[in-house]
Amino acid sequence: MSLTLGHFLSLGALLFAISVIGIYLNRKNLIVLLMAIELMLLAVNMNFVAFSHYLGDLHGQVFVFFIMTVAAAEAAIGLAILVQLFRARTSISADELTTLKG
Amino acid sequence: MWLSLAIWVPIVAGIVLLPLGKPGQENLVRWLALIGAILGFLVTVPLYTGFELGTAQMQFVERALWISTFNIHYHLGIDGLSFWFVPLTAFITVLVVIASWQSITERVNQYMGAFLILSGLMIGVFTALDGMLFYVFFEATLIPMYLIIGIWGGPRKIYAAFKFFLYTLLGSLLTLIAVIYLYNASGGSFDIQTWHNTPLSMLEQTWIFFAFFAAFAVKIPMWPVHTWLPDVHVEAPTGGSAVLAAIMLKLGAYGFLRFSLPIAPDAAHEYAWLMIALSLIAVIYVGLVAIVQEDMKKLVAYSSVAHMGFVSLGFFLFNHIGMTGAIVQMVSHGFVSAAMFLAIGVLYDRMHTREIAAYGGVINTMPKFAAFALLFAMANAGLPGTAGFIGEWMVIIGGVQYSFIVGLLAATALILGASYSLLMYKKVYLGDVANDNVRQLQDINCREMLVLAILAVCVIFMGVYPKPFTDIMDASVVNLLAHVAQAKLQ
Amino acid sequence: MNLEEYLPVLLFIIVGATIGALPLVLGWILGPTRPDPAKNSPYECGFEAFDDARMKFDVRYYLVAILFILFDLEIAFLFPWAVALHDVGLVGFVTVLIFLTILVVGFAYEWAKGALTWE
Amino acid sequence: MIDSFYNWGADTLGGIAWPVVWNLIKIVLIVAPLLLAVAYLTLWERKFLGWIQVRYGPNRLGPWGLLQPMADGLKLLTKEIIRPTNASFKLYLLGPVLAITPALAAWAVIPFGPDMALANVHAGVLLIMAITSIEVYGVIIAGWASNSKYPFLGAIRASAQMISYEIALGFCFLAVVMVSASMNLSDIVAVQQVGIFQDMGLNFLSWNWLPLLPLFVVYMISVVAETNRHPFDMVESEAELVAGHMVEYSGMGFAIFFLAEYTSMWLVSFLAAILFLGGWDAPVGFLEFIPGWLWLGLKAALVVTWFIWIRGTFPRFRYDQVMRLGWKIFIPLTLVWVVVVGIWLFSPFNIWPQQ
Amino acid sequence: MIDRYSWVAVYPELVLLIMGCVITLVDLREKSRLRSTTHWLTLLTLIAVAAMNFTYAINGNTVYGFGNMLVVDAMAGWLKGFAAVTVAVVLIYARPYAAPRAMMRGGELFSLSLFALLGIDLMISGNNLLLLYLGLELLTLSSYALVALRRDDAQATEAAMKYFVLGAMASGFLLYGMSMLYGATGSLDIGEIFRVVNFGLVDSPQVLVFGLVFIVAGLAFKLGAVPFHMWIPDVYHGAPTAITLLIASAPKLAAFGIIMRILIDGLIPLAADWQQMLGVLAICSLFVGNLAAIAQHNIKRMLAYSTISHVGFILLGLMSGVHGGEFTAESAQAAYGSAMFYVVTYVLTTLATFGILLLLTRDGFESEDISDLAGLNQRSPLYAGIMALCMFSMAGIPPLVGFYAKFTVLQALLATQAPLAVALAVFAVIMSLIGAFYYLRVVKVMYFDAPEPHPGRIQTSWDVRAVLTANGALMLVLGLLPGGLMALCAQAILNALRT
Repeated sequence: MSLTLGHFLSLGALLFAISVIGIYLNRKNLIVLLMAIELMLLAVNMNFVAFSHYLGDLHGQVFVFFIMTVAAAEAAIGLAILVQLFRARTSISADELTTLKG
Repeated sequence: MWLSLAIWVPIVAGIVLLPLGKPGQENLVRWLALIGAILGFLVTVPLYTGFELGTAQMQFVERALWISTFNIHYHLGIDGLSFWFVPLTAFITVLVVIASWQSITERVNQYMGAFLILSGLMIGVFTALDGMLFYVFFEATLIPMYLIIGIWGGPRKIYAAFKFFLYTLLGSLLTLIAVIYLYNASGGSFDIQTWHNTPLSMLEQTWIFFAFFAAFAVKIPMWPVHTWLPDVHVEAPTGGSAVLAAIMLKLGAYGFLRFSLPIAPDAAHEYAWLMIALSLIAVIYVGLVAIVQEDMKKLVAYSSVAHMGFVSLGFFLFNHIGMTGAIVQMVSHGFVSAAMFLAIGVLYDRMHTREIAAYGGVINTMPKFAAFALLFAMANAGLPGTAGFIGEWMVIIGGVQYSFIVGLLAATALILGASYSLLMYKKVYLGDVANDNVRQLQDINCREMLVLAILAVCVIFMGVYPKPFTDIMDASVVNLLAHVAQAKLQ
Repeated sequence: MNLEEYLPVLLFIIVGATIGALPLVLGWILGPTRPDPAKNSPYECGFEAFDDARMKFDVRYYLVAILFILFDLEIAFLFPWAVALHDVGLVGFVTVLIFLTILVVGFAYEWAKGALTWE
Repeated sequence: MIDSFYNWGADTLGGIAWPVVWNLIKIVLIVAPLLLAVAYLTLWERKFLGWIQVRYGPNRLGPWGLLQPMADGLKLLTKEIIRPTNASFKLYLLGPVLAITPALAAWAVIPFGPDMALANVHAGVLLIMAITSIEVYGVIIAGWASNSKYPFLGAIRASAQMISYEIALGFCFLAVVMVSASMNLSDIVAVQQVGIFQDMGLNFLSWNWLPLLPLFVVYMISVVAETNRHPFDMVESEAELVAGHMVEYSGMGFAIFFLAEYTSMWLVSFLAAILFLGGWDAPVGFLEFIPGWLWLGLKAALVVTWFIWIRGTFPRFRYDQVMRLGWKIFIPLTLVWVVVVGIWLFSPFNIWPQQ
Repeated sequence: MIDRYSWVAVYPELVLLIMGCVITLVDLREKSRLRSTTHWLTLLTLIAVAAMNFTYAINGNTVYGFGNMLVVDAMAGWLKGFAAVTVAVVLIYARPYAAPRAMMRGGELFSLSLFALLGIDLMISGNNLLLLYLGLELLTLSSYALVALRRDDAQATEAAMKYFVLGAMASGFLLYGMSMLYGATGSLDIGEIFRVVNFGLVDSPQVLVFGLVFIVAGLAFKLGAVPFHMWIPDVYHGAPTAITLLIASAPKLAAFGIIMRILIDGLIPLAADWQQMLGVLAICSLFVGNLAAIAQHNIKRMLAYSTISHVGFILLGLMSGVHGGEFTAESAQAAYGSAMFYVVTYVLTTLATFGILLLLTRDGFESEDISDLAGLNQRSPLYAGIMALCMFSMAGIPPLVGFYAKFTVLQALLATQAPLAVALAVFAVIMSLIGAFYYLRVVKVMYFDAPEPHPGRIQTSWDVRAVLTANGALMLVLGLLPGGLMALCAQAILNALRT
């Protein structure tokens, strides 16, 4: 059995789907939300690496490095906002983000 | 050059007034406004003296590139169709400034400024020969009018202001699409005269005709879409009502002349029956409605709708006398309706009510005023010898030429007009003094006398000697009818 | 895709986990099981534990965590560059110097803001 | 002989199963000595500390106390595994497993000689960094799952400290990779065996520790902090936090944390030997007849002894001092030295081989 | 590899980067409450950057730098220049608001704004998916932090959280699309992607279209088009007003830029596909934006929905470039030029609108309810006048600049002569009629309603007053003479496409 591009793309799609579903279904914990977002980026990374390998073109892997860095920065800011939110609300439940209503 | 001056002198004067909002500057503002308005009127005089009779060509043409990307020009000019509205607008503005001298005490600078700017914009509508320029002026008039109604209006001013704005905006947005469509169809030109000669299929003409109809019929206003007018008139301040009735309604009618008929002549012929029917409904049905009104302004408003019905009727008869009559009616209605509203304003300033029932026997306490009021009521009813008669009479003749039934139905308007105008006059002015409020009324002062007298002179002059008016429009009307008679289908 | 090289690593992880888990199981079997409430309560220097121990803690730990994520990623970023240093040449080196300068600006900013100070 | 065994296995078990079995065999060959070394490291530590403090250390069980580790293991094995009432039990059990798994798994890429690595991957250094980072999870999960104040505080402290020093460590690795132009550990050793001093037979002078001396020093100190060893053992500072994240653990749970700690010590010692001390290279040319793996072991043992030595010598740091050292001294220092190394590489004085 | 021209191409960005770092560090020494040094230094930087960009734009040369990683053409020059000016104006308006609200305890407001602008520049100039992505992230990450700048404000923090989650998700979508695009075309370079797609060298068009869907979704998220608009109202509402202004203005230019680069420069051969998507987005945006805005009491929320409706118009412009498979310079110029004109004028109007709102805030009082504007005409006719100009402009009433924006877009739409174009145009104008209602309501409140009994005095410093007045006047001046800006936009687009 050899691994084909399709396998990697399927895995990427699966991870992506999981993360999107995670973002939409999770109402309890914002940390999980952050994790879902990271997972989403990882799914993209999976795609890029797979494409890069099968295309024989390194740019995709370079892109992955940048995505990882950006993901780190994103996580840093996300956590910072989360901490700030927790101090204001003493809760990190997504359900309780309700003060902004039309 | 004169046309530009006619547009920009009042606008600049209005803008100059805007910063003068400090308490204590009211009188300065009033005098400056008067000077501005008179200047604005004076610059229209050379138009009359320099106007060349007997040609349908555009005169006093100015043309400069304005927006190069879309080939839009600052293109002005007048012909016989549009000529009279330029001095009329400037003239009514002067009267409004004088009439509002004392009745407006708050934010005088904004009030006067709005009127002056409005005046310039309306002159722009009448003189624009570029579709986009026309549209810009046409739409821009909404802003000052909206503010005039909303700030200085009556108790339900907000409702009225919104209704006015949104009703007219809806129509004109559809027009915008038609204008853009014409731009593309004519191969990239916004020139109205080019559009006149752009061949269009029947389907296109129909759509364009109704798109323009949406804007202009609302503005005139024609029968089913007229409902905004009474509300707005009732709530608007006196000056606003006067300008609205005297000039703004003509914007719509003028639009028919300049756009609908020459650009979509085949559709205009095709749907003439509809237009005539709607006009007749306006004349008869709305006339009947006017009779039962208890509010003087509302009554005059409905009568305006009925009179404007004559105008639209005259257009779609497609004969010379009907068309001329319609344009004469536009001008005369400008004088008469302004006079009616200003007269009501005189009473309102004293009694702060417009209920007919609150008055009675005013002639006893305000004899001079009652005399003027009688003249205007007669003009409104269309009695011979007044301005109101000429236009209606010509349209009825045209109607008879078109079809006897149409003429007959149109003629009923004379009866209806007499009923509501004179009934109102009877209830308000004649008889015994109705109550103490009326007893304490003071007769008109010099300023009011001046305004009413000027209008009275105009009304009588036009009624007795309409030839100068018809002479100027004659060549253009002939030309327009000839143009409309030619099919431009591809 | 040539992943055979990594098979031993995977196996080693499994073995490592087993070596971690097996003694636990063995200890479970071999050791006595005599639970008693005092023994099983959280250790608190002899005091009764009176509330949940998952309390708020100093925000600086978060700060360290966040800074760590950033710096660690920058290092990961530099590894491929370090390997290819000869290939990318002076241009690559100067580019990374610029990159590091920006990093240092951030670092200096943190420092001056007192984010690195534990009193 | 090995080849014939390999062929026999490949024939009998087939293409998929045999590499697994073969590698398992190799893993056992690594892990078994390793665990033995860990066991005797505890004994060596106690002995050596004893000598430093002029006492004997364990000396009852067997000659020189050689059976002591066995006895300790046996005892811990038969102790009760406490199940704290408030703990999240599954995570509580996961903690020690997560602590030891990476400490062991990282050995997969350690080369014991030329071509003597289980997995000779290209990105060896990166892999080591990645795997060892996971150790933090063991600590923090243990502390959190215990649901008790001391473990919690200890775990947070430990993780903050570990990640802080990881950055400095990363820069040290980075510099080594820069000069070696490879992340493969065997290559890194190979590059150290080239140079003027090597030609002169003074191998130990051509190793990385000399040109990268500041980084070597930072590495040696950072790994102490990284493994939470004294004098950086704020985590379990007995006076304040009793035993840190391990407070609630008993019996084998506790033992595994210990195992993990000592395995890590060996790991970082081997790494020190490979990255900075020339790996299996003999220090001087004429000693090259001694097998390389022996040299490697010897160097690692020296480093480990150094761990114990400083434990016996230095007083414990305060926590703020620990963090200050990591963030305000080591990180800037390593950052600067990385730049210096880069400039050096591009200068005419470059001493490393050009590919 | 890096030639002289490459460096010339990024001079403005280099200045931004260096000054961003310098200002970050300089601010550490700044102790005054109003951060004067930092403020003026930032403004100086922005003016310099704007001037440089405008110079490039006027020169009109197209330069590709760093191995085609980025491109500087006239469009990029103008957009970047406008963005720099926008940020400068935002900072001028923001300072009196930010100072008493503890938003200037550190200099982050300034340095983050600069970095956000850097991101915007990259989004506009990027010619490579990687660079575009980095620009996007630089902008959004700075924006998240800016929204959360008021640490003590629970509402702002909540807004930041929502912004973050949805924004990160949008990035994820965009990235996923980019990965597909990369997989299908084998390149990250926009020009190369164009070549591959144009010459039909793609092995699996399904992957390409699949990726396109995600890219459009991601871009729609960033632009705030329905159904990806959820973050806009909450963020506009919750963020401190000064920051709302920042994220409502300059990033729109960037969003336009990135759409130009990816969809038009790169994927124009697929226009038939993405134009349909944009069309649906536009219809939804117009519908939802206008209807939802009516129900709002909070003016920031109302403006948020109004933004959504304006985005609908921008999308209408963007979807009109190719019709019947024909792509000519004229059609492109009309369509994308109109969209650019719309964006630029919208930003101009937004600046003045929020400028007024910022002006009306006082210590401890946020002017957020529409009723807070009551009787503004009596309190200050000038500011009421400017606000009225803004509202009429957004409603699309001539002779204000907003009208020409709508006009150009409708023109481009009708010029396509697509079967549904007229219907779409009618729909759009009816929706903007509904839109006129809520703008008029603001005017009504300002002009027709009486002010509250004791309104606070409106205090302004000279710089705010001057810029605000100029801003309002510009709306009118551009309304009277829009030709220059229109020609500029058309020319910029032409220049961008010629290459």
